[in-house]
Amino acid sequence: MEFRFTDEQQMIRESAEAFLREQSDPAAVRRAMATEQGFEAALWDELAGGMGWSAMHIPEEFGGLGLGAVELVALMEEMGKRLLCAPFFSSVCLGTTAILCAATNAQKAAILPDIAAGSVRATLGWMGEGRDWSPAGTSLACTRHGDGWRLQGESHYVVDGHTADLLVLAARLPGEGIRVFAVPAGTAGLSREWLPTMDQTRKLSKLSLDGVQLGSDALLGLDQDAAEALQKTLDIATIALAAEQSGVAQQVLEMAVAYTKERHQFGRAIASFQAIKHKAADMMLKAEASRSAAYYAACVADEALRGGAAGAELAQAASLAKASCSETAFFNAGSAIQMYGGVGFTWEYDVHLYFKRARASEAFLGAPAWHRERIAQELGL
Amino acid sequence: MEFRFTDEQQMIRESAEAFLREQSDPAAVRRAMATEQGFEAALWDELAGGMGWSAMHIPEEFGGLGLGAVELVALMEEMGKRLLCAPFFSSVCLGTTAILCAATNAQKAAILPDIAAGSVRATLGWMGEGRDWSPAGTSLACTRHGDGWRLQGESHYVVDGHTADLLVLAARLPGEGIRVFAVPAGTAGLSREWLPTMDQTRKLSKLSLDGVQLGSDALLGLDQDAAEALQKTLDIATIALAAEQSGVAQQVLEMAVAYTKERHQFGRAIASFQAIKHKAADMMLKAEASRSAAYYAACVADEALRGGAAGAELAQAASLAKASCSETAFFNAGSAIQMYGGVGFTWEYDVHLYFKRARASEAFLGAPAWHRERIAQELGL
Amino acid sequence: MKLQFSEADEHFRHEIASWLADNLRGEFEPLRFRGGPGDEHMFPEERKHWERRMAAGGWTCIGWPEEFGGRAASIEQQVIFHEEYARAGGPGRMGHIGEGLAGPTIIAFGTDEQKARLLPGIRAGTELWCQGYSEPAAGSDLAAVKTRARLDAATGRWLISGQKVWTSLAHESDWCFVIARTDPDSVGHAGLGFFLVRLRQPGITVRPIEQMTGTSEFNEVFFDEAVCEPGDMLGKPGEGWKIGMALLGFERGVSTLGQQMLFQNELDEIVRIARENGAGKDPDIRQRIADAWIGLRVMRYSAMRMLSGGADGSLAREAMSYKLYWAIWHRNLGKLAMDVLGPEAEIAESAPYGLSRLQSLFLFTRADTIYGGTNQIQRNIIAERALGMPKEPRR
Amino acid sequence: MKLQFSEADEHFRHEIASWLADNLRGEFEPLRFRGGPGDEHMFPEERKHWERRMAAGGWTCIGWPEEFGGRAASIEQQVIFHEEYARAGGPGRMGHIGEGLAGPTIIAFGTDEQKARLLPGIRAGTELWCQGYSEPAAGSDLAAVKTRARLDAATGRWLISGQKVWTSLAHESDWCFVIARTDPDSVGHAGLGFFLVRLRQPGITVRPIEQMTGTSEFNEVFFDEAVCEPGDMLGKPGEGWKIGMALLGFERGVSTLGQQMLFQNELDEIVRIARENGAGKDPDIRQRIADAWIGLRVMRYSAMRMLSGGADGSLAREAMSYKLYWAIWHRNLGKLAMDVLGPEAEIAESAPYGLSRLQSLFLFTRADTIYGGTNQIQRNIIAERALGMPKEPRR
Repeated sequence: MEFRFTDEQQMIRESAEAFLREQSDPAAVRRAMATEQGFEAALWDELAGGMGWSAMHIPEEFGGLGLGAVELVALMEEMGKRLLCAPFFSSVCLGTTAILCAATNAQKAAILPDIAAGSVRATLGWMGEGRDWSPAGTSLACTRHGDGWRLQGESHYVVDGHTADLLVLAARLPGEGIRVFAVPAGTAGLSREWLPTMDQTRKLSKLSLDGVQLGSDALLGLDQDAAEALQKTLDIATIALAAEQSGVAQQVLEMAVAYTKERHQFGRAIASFQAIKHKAADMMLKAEASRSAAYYAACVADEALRGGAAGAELAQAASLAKASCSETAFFNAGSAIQMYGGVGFTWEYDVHLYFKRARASEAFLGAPAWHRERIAQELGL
Repeated sequence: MEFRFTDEQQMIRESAEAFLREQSDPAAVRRAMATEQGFEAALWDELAGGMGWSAMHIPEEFGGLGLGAVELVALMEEMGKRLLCAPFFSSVCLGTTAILCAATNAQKAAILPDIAAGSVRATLGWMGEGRDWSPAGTSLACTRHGDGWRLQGESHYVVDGHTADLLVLAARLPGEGIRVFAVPAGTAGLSREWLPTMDQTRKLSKLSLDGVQLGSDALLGLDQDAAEALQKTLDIATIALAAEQSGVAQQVLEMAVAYTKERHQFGRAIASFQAIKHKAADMMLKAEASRSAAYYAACVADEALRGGAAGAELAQAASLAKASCSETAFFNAGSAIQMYGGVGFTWEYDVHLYFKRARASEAFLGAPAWHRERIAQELGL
Repeated sequence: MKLQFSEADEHFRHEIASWLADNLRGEFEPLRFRGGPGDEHMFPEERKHWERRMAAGGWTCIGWPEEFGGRAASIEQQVIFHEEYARAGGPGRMGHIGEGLAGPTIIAFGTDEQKARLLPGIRAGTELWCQGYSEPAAGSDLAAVKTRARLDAATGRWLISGQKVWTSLAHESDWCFVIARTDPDSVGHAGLGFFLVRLRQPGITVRPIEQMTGTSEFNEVFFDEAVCEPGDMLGKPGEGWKIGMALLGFERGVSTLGQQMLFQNELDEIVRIARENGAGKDPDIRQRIADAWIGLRVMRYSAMRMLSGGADGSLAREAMSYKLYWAIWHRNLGKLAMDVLGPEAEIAESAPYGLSRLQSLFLFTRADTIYGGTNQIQRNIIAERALGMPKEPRR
Repeated sequence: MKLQFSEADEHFRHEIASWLADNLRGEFEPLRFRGGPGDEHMFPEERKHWERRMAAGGWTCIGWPEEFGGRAASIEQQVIFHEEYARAGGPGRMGHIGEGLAGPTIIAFGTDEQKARLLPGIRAGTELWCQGYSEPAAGSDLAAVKTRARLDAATGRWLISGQKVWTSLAHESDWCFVIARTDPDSVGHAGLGFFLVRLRQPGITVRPIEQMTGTSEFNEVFFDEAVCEPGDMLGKPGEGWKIGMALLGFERGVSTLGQQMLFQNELDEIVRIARENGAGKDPDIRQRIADAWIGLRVMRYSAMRMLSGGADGSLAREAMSYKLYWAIWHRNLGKLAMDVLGPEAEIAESAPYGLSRLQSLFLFTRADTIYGGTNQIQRNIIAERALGMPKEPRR
């Protein structure tokens, strides 16, 4: 058991830190978040094609770097720190992972090289308007139609769905479980609507599918229930999102501590007051715990991707990481606003951007209480 | 609407404060709690017979003072402050209230004068080994037997059941709901066992009834379902207990504040550190809120006892008060230990007595989460 | 101690309820349930009209003494007024700073001339007020006021220079009360004056602050030799702190009841959504809704206990915890609203950044624990003034 | 980063598991799962025998270098040792202060003579140690030590006078390490020495402290010209603070893993009861059990991260929050245990005041947030040392 980054992982992490500090500074974030697209194409090209981040956990045989979830988590943590506006979470963590979990090798060979190169951006749609983030919340319906398939219905809360090139969509085949399809953006009958969101740094959309016709090759994997593959995808994406939140939690802590060291009231830097210091200490306590949770979960996700034994803990690990990191990111971002005082509440200061991202990510893929209940079930309660 | 004590109520409160400060000092509490009986007979005689506290909410026609729940709450709050060891809660709040809610006027006339005078101590038993503090948790079974009744089973967590003279017992009549009986302590077939408790300042017991034979007059009220009367009794007792907890919460706050003003570390009274001050502030915040909750609930209970309109809110008010006061008493007592530091953890200092009482009372008659769920149901959720 | 209102009070309830039913309609219909916290920037002109309609009906400043146009309404009646106003969905009051803060302060500390000149405009809903308390370098540290007031001996005018911040409705108001330093060498509580200043004058610039909601309820107000006319100072130089503290006391008085009724409307909406969208079946949500309901009831009865205390703006020991209590409660409510909405909580009403009412509530409640004294300052106040714990040593 | 253990480590796991299966039986059977926190007063003699049995098997001090009788076990092996020890229900170790604190400190700061003389007794389980840190007037303020040490020039002995408190197992121990002031005029961190003192001597009186549990795990230790023999001082006069801080670092090292395994046993018991008595169907209890499970996992991996840091007793920045984390977690677990037990939580095992294990757990966990530095002190340490926030101004 080794519970530290390898030298190579550490290098990936440090180069991400340097790149994002430069490329995803507050000005860049504010530029991108104000657009409907939500990201700057040049930045995506550089981090996907240039840095190779979109190839990270794609096996080498499919044009990827052959790395795993630990590297993904290291990147997401750094992205959280800088609130990167880019379709990394949607394309790499959701879309690519879905293909890795659901597709046949032939399909992977056909689809993944373009994704690895960053020239195709994917995403994943599955849930309806309900509150169930599990495969059971899948809302689209599919039916067999000649040789191929027909999809009908709506898919909600699809991250970057309005800009992705390839939509990986889960649909319910009545009586036979779930099927997962790869649907190109231009497919007839598919319409995509951007939905403005409270957190502007990550874009959501609604997809409407009105009698969408797909060939047999659009089905990812075999014609059998893909609920397990979808669940595995969601768990891995959940762990990646948790890691991002751990980055958010750490960053707002550092921002708030720096601010309170500068801000003077009552004749002292407010960082010298116990009320402020102890709040910062609690933030650090939670940030450290969340980082441990995310790293542990990353190891489990890695095993799950490679088919190792510890992968059996995937559901528990995902829920543990999400519950811990979500709560921490929200607590820390809210505490940071409090430590900033009045200015923390202004549009001008950046802390509200982190606060909004923290809230959005807390809800996405299931809030802490939802994940704790999932753990309670795993514990046989 | 007048939301302050009347002059008379204020007088009752102040005389209770003075009496208890004298008679229920830490030495008296420690003497009484070390015994199986749990109280000193002389003290009971004085506060019941002498001060008339056991007559408080008994109507004048039955030998009482004809006052109500507001006065009861004022007394209980003061008793909480001094951790009074006496069967007031069991006899007055539980036993007497049950008789007031369930018995016929003739029965009241027969039973209550002795209770009012303090010469008979009552209590109430209803629940079994489960976790349900409502009438649905009633464990004893009763059957009709000739002209009278036969009781069978066990009654758990009966406050002062091993020392009370008169046991008011709820029992389940299969298919016909609940019946409530007045069972004298010496009745054949009834055995009573004291159970040592973590909180030594209030005594619990288990009653075992093996074919207990009762005459028809032992049934309180008419031969019809008494679940509503029992529920009303429990709600009123819950409000009284909540008020007591509000007294506990206030007292530990004052004790801890006084201690931290004396205790010096790092060259200062520790009361000058924000960490300590802000904890005390949070304790006061909760103590004040709980007092408001208890007083509001007292007004509702008063109405309920007198049959007024606001009595319809009784269940909500009881749950509100219990959830608020229980949480506060436990939080404040726990915080007080923390503020005392190491000595707060010793047998010698009194704060642990409050802490244990806070925990015991938090659980008794339903913990905060149980009461919040009850409110959620009342809100139609 | 009793819960029922008297028959006379119930008659009063009928009176205000009927008046609202007759008047909060037609042109005023769109104002119902609008203009509350987080929504204060909406319909300002219409709400000014409404203020004057209220005045015409005799429903402004009802708690003021009759000699100043009030009804000398009892605490109970004021409670009833706020209950019915909120029940009817009465809009956020444009005149509440004048009615609740400036007016009572002028009544308590003003000269007869000031009372005669200034109170009628407040009572009539024609002169609106805002407050100039906080400063950029003195957020929660009120005694660190840097705004200066210099007496121009020739004209008898005070000339005010400096900057105030977090001033709501400044761009809609006619008057601002300002705490400024009359003695340039003074520090802390000493040497402050309390000034009544006309906003529409060359020496004053109002600049909206864009908040995290994308809207601008708050403002920065810049004073550059702004004129306070002779006779518009309240009290004497050096009494600014005393008057300001009393005013903060009024702030935590009866107006809290009106605020509670807004809270009740918010909670009701959240409960309604929880019933409709299934969130109400979630055990965690159930617990939190019940907890919010408990908290609001507690606030109501705490306010009632508080109001049975001093009427001079001084705070009872028990009242000191009220601001902290509601601020935390409201912040939790904002989060609860989001969690009840579930995934839908994230979706805004319109592009580019049009938030829903509950989204605004959620974001705005983050300010509740900051303005009017942060939670940290509130805890200091409670510990030091209510519990007598020692002040921190100053460096 | 990976979760699996190597094959060699799994072999090691088999070795210790087999040894425990073969030895923790017969006369030692009643010790299983006993003697942990809150239960430390139970079976002291039997646990001393067990300590010697452990030593005979080569299972004491496994993390020590081989030259001092250890196995130089890797971090992974120490993790495995603690896992298997707890899984088997190994009793609370009587020798843990010697093995985990005194020994490593002597190894780091002792002379060759001291190492040769003192380490074997610890390794053999024949000499037990306790710690003399806290004082009545210096609970969390370690630098406020008042115990004095005076050098008797004639004999070369140090004579120690003063009082220590919260010393666990003092009545069972042979040695105590004591921080005392060598320079009577010094204040704070300066002028302290670190002394190794035999407990069984006329100058020392041990008085048990009765705790809220009614039991007495902790003691007051009074020193009245107690003798520290020449050669039994560790380091030099003035180095006491440095050595003491390093020792506290060791305290938060590998031994935390053993503690976690005890926590795991406690949590498992609580989950078992929740499954059996229906509490596990309560949504609130379900949430809290899941939360406890999460917290314990997090602790495990935080400890692993922490242990990959310095081995010299110095703490990585990230490790500073560990004490605060487990203390809060454990306190919450104690409360959870009571709430899972439901009404039965209140009933003691026997009169007059024989508490159940979970009742003791509940009460004892209130001390977790106090001893070894209160939560408040821990937060100061985190803020100042890990986050670089300024110290409070001193008066």
